[in-house]
Amino acid sequence: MAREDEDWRRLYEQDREPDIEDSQAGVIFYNDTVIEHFTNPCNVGEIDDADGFALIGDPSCGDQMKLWIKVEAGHIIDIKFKSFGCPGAIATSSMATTLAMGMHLDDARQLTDDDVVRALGGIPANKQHCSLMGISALQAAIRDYEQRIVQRP
Amino acid sequence: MAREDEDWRRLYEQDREPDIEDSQAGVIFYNDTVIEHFTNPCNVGEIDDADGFALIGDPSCGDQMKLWIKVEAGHIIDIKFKSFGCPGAIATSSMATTLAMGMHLDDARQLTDDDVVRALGGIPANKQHCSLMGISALQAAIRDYEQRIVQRP
Amino acid sequence: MNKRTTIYLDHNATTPLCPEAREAMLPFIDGLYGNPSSYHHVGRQARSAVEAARRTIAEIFGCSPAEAVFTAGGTEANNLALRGAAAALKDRGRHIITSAIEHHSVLKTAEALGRDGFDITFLPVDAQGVVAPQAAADAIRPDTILISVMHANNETGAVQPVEVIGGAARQRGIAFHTDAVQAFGKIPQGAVFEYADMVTVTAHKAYGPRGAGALLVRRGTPLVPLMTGGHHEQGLRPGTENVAAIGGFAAAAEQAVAKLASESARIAALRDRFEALLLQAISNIAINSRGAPRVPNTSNVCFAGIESESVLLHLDLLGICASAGSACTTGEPEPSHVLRALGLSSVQAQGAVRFSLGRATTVEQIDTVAAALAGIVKKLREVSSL
Amino acid sequence: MNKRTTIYLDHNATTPLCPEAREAMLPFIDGLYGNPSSYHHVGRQARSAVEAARRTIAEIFGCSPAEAVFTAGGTEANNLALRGAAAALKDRGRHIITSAIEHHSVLKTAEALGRDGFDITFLPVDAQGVVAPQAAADAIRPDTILISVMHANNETGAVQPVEVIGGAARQRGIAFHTDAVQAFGKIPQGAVFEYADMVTVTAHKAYGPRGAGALLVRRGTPLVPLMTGGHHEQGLRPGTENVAAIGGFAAAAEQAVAKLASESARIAALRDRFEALLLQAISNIAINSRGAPRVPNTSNVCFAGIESESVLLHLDLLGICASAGSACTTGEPEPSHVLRALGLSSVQAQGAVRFSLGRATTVEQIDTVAAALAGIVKKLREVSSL
Ligand SMILES: Cc1ncc(COP(=O)(O)O)c(C=O)c1O
Ligand SMILES: Cc1ncc(COP(=O)(O)O)c(C=O)c1O
Repeated sequence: MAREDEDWRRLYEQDREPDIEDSQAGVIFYNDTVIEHFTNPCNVGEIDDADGFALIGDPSCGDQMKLWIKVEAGHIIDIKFKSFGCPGAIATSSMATTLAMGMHLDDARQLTDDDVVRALGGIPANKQHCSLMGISALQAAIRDYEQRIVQRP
Repeated sequence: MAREDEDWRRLYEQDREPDIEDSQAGVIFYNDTVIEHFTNPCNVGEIDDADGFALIGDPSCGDQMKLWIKVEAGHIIDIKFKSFGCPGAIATSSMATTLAMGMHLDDARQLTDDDVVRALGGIPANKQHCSLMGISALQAAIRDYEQRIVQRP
Repeated sequence: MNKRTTIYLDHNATTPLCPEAREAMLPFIDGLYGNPSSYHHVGRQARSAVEAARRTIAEIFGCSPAEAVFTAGGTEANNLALRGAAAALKDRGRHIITSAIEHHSVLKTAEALGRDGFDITFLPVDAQGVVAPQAAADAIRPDTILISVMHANNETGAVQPVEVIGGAARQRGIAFHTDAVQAFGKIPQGAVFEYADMVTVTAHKAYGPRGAGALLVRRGTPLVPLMTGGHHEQGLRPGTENVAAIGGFAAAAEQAVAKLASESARIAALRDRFEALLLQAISNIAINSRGAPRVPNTSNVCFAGIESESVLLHLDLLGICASAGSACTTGEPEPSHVLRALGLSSVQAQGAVRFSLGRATTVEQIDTVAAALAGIVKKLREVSSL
Repeated sequence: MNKRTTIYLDHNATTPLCPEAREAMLPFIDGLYGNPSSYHHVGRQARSAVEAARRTIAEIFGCSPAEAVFTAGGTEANNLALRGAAAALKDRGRHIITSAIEHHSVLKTAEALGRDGFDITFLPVDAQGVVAPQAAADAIRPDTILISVMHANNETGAVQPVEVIGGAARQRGIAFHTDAVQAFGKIPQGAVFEYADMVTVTAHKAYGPRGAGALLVRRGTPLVPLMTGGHHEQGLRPGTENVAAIGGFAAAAEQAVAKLASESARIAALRDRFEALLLQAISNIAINSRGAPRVPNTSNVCFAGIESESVLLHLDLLGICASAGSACTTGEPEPSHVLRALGLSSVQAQGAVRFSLGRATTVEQIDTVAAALAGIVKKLREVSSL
């Protein structure tokens, strides 16, 4: 959203009607919600003074994700991520953070990859594993936050 | 030629131009001379009081030929054949008998399958063996004639 | 009638493309050139077309789309079925059963497997060209891994008892393949996996294009691919898909099924008329497999005392297309293995001509051909030394 | 520019049909439906077309028509070459040499032969993706029966020293096969049998149709057919010929050769402009095989820190067609075996995108794509955790 001024972005604004008939109009694999979260992911960035952090995935196997949370009064008041990976990985990361934003930790702990997939309106079968990443990172960041509290002097 | 009155023959008289373009116009395998000798073979028939006769070929292997000659003063004054076989066999039989008709036996003995093929303007490679038949039958019939003379009391 | 018009009675060799198949193909010739494996929209259009065609074929045969493997044609599908099942099952046994009247793409493949250490039983046929189901059942051994019997014979049109043979195979846990190339679109086939594990079809014998065929493979049938490469066609057939041909195949197949009932009745009537005319006008002829259940379009006629190429050339000069034995054997004088299996002598088999009717065949054509044949046979018999 | 127009930079996956090929095909779709094996005039027309196409292909490659075997495509031709030669020569030896960067239709076939008792050497490549001829020569053993090295790589465009490797093979009496699918029409090939015994080409990578390819087989090269059936294609490839596709193949091949010099200069200039623009606008990129001789149309770019599918989707949303690694691997996350062979890490290889230019590519398209990429890469790097 912040980059709508950029030159190359203008290309997206063109009428998307394809010049040759494409019954599937646009992309077969991903639905419009996924595409939107991929092209304009929410909560991208880092939190310098994060209360919880997680790094998951292995880039040599295809994807990696970093996730930061800021917690106040048991609520996730800020959440940011960075992701190396396929469109599925980016979109699910975006959606996972969107769902978690503002949640009480007790509720956030209940979030599953199914919630992410459902919120996205489904993702292709061969991309299901991506949906795990956002949630795994979220849970790991929450655990990290909890551990830091325990360790606090 | 004798059967030009027949119904089915009339079909041949139609303009032969094919309704779909055929660069090879007509038949690829056989040239017009071969086709002519096949559709209107010369010297078909039998000679009741023949001076020489030959039966060659094996119908179970694809062709068989019978050939009769009538000889006077060392000349072949009549020759007739019957043939079971492919168009190549029929056409070469027709041409072999045409060439031999009226010939002195000394000359007829010199006729080869090459002469038949040349007279026909060539025949397809996989039909070369057919061209042998007419000549083999002719030579066999001449031998039969000679043998009968020797055996004559 | 001032111009020679073609009378095409060789539909078992190949068929013209039906308009529906043409329409389905043209977009993929004109603009939709994508590779179905590509990621982008041009590729996806191609993939959509291939998957739509797969669903059509699957629906026609009552199987699931994943069970339809597109190939380049019938020969490849037959090779995949036989070689693939043999390779997959060789540790379970080495005995394969097929029939003596198979198309060369099955027969020669079975012979090749025979040279590679498999033991092949070629089931005989009766005088009508039909395999006895009991013979098939009796041939089964503990080490039998595969039975392949065609649905309809390409030369005689005789329909084989594939349901019964397939049933016996299934009961014994033996894979059953049927080459349905000549049956498809001519006789109803129903849910083929009820009796077969693998079924071969090809587009160009059913008014579809050259370049597409399919092996229908029932889920769980052990099969090693013939070729290796990309992951196309469920891993069973690599290579960039021939999208246009596959689309044309599906369109033609839909038409073939839709027209089957009306066309087979119409064509059977023409075929019967043709045979009645011949029997009436020409002495000493025999119609092969006339006593067998036959596909409606095929008439295989033996003209005693004459050789088939001479008949074919006379016919061809009149614009009439027919064939001797199967189309594949042109150039070879060897008489049809199918007719020999029926018990015909070599000389008899050499006098056999196959007429295979199709959608464009008319009563007038039938009458013209019958009249022409009467004259041709008379003429050739006058020349004949037999 | 109110409508998304497709920019197709995926010509190594497949190409649109050129008008000449279309024209050559249409008669065989519309009316000339004959089976080339048939006896009659309808069949002969088809046979004439196939034989004319065979002469065209033979002339282009400087071989005799009998040495051109039509197949359904490149995958089949590669399988025929490798499996066929291995089967024919297995009693002479069991060692086969190929390279680590072959197309899957060679690589997986070599692996399959490896499982079937052959011993396979996969030659490495240098950092530019080129096989060292000396490595090939050194790998030769007394029991080496076949060497297969591609002419140009499909992912990087790197041209391999096939003349030198082929020369070494011939000197030692070893059969040499080259997969020239990506070289044909892009670089001059001359008389291929001067260095190779078998050469694979496919129509659809050179503006011809899907459904036709060829294996050129030098007279005397021992080869067992992959499939059995009729006596088509000199006994090396049975099945009713795909006449339309074969005719289209020949027409496209003629054009490809006629246009080669002018088009390769034009396309190389566009490719160079493209790469210069990218290098200027985007930091941390690497152009693979840039230091190797390359076919003129291929540019394989690694964008550090981002994953290729994300680039492809962004491009696709803009109507731009490119690919990641080879088209065949879509759906599999495994990084390209070719780029790994160049020494790239798995992470680097995952950031590689292939742009393959073609006849319709324009300067404007190149500039649009370069600008789009600058934006896409910037955006994805902002998201990237690396
Ligand atoms: C019974 C049968 N099986 C298989 C084939 C081979 O099919 P294709 O020509 O598509 O390879 C044919 C036709 O030639 C056939 O008649
Ligand atoms: C180098 C190379 N060889 C072989 C092939 C396979 O060709 P086809 O798609 O015609 O089977 C391809 C393309 O996919 C290729 O790029």
